[in-house]
Amino acid sequence: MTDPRDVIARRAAAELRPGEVVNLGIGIPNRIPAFLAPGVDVVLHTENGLLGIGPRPAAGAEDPDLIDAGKQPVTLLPGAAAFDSAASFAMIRGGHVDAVVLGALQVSEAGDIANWQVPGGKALGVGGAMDLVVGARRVIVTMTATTPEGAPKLVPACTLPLTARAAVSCVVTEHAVFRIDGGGLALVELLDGAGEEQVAAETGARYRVELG
Amino acid sequence: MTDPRDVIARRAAAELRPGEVVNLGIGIPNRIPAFLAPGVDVVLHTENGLLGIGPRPAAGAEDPDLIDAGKQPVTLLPGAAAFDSAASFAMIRGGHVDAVVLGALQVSEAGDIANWQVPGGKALGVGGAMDLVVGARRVIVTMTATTPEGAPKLVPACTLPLTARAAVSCVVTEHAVFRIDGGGLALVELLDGAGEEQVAAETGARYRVELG
Amino acid sequence: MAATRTTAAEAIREIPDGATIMVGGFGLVGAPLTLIDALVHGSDATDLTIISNNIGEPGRGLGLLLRQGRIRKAIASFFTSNPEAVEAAMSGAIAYELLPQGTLAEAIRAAGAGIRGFYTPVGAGTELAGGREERVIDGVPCVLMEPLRADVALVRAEWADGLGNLRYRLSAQNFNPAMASAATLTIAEAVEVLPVGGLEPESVHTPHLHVDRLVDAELSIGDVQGEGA
Amino acid sequence: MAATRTTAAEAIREIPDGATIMVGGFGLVGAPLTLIDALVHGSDATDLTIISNNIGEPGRGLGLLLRQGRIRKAIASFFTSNPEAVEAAMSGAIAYELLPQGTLAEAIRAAGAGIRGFYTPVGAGTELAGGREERVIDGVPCVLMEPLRADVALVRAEWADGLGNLRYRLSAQNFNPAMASAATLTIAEAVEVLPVGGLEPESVHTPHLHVDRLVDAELSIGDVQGEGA
Repeated sequence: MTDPRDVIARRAAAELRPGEVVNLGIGIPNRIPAFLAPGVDVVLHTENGLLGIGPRPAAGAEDPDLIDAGKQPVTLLPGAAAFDSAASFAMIRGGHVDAVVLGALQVSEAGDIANWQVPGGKALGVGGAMDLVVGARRVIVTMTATTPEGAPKLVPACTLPLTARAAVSCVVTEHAVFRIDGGGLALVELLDGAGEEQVAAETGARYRVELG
Repeated sequence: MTDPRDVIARRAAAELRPGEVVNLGIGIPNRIPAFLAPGVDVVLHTENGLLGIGPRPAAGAEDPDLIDAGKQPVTLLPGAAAFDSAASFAMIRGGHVDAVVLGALQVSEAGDIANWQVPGGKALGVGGAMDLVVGARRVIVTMTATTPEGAPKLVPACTLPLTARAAVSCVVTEHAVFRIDGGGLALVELLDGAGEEQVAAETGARYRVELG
Repeated sequence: MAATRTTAAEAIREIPDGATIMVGGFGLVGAPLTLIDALVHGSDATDLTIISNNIGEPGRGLGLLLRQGRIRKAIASFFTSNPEAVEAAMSGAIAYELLPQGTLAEAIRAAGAGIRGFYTPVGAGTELAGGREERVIDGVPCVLMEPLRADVALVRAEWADGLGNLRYRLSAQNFNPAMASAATLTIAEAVEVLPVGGLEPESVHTPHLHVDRLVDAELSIGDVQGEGA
Repeated sequence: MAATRTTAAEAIREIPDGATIMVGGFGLVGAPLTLIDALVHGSDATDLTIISNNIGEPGRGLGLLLRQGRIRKAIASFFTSNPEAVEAAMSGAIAYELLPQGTLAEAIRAAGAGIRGFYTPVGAGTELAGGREERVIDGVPCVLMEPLRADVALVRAEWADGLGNLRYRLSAQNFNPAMASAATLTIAEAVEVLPVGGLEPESVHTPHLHVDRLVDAELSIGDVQGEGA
């Protein structure tokens, strides 16, 4: 059986178009580059100040000045650029990043997202999450359909502290793809053999069905 | 007889201290470098994006990409930096330029300055004047005491459109040096053989006398 | 998205009537002379709003566009470099707004940076505040300035790489980097286009995500000196 | 004014009790490790306010200063890199403010740029707005963010010249350029100090007017890895 995180990453990868500037959050989104179709060369942006990052370096070949926002060592592709944090977030907030793919704790049917503060207890780490969901042209959320306890993460309204309102345009779980627009949430695709009833059972939000 | 503009430029030069970052306006301030004492190497900033400009280039040696804010060709000294307009005005507005020396049409006893719009008629050119007088730590005005028609330029209150309020710290005319602080205007020095009565006759503003 | 290589004539054709266009340069230094020439001679887009530090000189650069009557409104800090622009503004032939140069630069940067407004002390209490909201912050009177966006930015760089990363030379930078970031469609001309990888990562002034079209610069200042004389 | 060459120990002695200090770096990358070490081991300034993306790691970098009880307040986007900093904030041992990373960077830049406040859409309607004024601009809810200034900035560059012009390397730039511009006293450490003229004018990231003290960087990341383990 495929790791559900790979199911999600593979499908999220299909949301990206060649040449787009994309910022990938930590966790599932980091698996996306492995699933990009040949010729779909997205340009990876990392909010700590790089555009055009390449594969992970070989062990021992890390450059200590070259990390991504998850503090992992990276490499640069030819044509990469390096800049400071103020410039990097200017790019993000200014709408120059085509898509961000990131995880979430909850997404509401209006596209609100909560992804920086875990239930019960202050996380005290927000990093660039708020900037990215507000600024990126498309916000693609990759998350399992439910919490480990089985609670739906797609909810009528977020109960956790918000990251941003009406920001998410697409949600990919291990069982389904949803799109969100002014008209609300739409189930547009079933994944990995899941059925409509299963998706209904693990989704707390109202949604319409627009399976192609 | 010395050109009054040189009297002013020579005395204004004495206001500058070694190593200070200074922005010089067009006209009289441009004569200042010739009057700097040996060892008083100020660092010249020009708002179109250079720090560390040197002497005018020899004829034929001009670099078309290297001009000052008056659009005159310049050279760069070793250690010079070039940057864009937003960064340049960030330096100015952020208080990183120690002094600006520039001309004025009127200065009031409260330190208000009018220097961008000539009487009768819209000038429609303000350039960086407002930014410089608001942002520079010290604003030194170099101007003749009166207009060509004999009207005082140091006035109780500016009648021309303002560049900024309470911005000027020092005024150098061909006959006198005035300082301006919270307590108002003070005559601190007579220049070029001028007497107190002459200065009084050509000054419209109230001032106290603090000749050293 | 990396920039598309094209010609000035092709790129300029994308500009519709009524567009707001930012044009880089301080005077003619750093001005996108090739693109301005294409706009003047190879486009009939009209009713334009121009955002630029200067509106060219009489019959040179943007001064030609002005003579063609294709400028509806101009936003600048220094109309006086072109007496014909001053005359057009005074007579009502064009609408205009005069801004302090630093406010102009910062408002353009703000647009590119997703900042929706900023308080600056510059211009507060003067007629260049233009009736905008004023507020005293920490004892300092400030003006609330809105960002300045454009449909199209025309910029010039000394060096580009094949992706559209840009690097400017000396005082030819001026408004170009901010403008490149503040438009829906950014068209850049470059004097020299290097292979991808030809610019050090830390030496890129404008990353290619800001650049949509890249063309070869074919005119330099010497070519337009005295054009209108 | 060009920077004064000095030692980390000398420069750090200028920091008084109660100072607000900005510290560059994203994690330890680009962090002024030499200056932090001098602050931790060669200064007893206390009651400090720290503005930095992270508050170090347990027993490393600023994490050591935290253990010494010398931090009164911390402003950061990512306390979670140091569980001890989270614990100190939660228990009330230190005051704290959590800001979105881009708002933190922009507020620091604003201070250096003389901007007295700016409206950003980031954080509007969330608890990180921190009770600040919110305003809908062009239909977008925004927060009014104030500039963040400091008494002292500690930054690190890869290259400097003898005047204090700075150039950063790759992702070690991060918060350093903005912080260098936003403090009354900016102390920079540089890995390599070149002769004056050793940096191209367009390659300077931080012009020397922002730098007051210049010291040699003596520590690198390898030297502090595992320091607190």
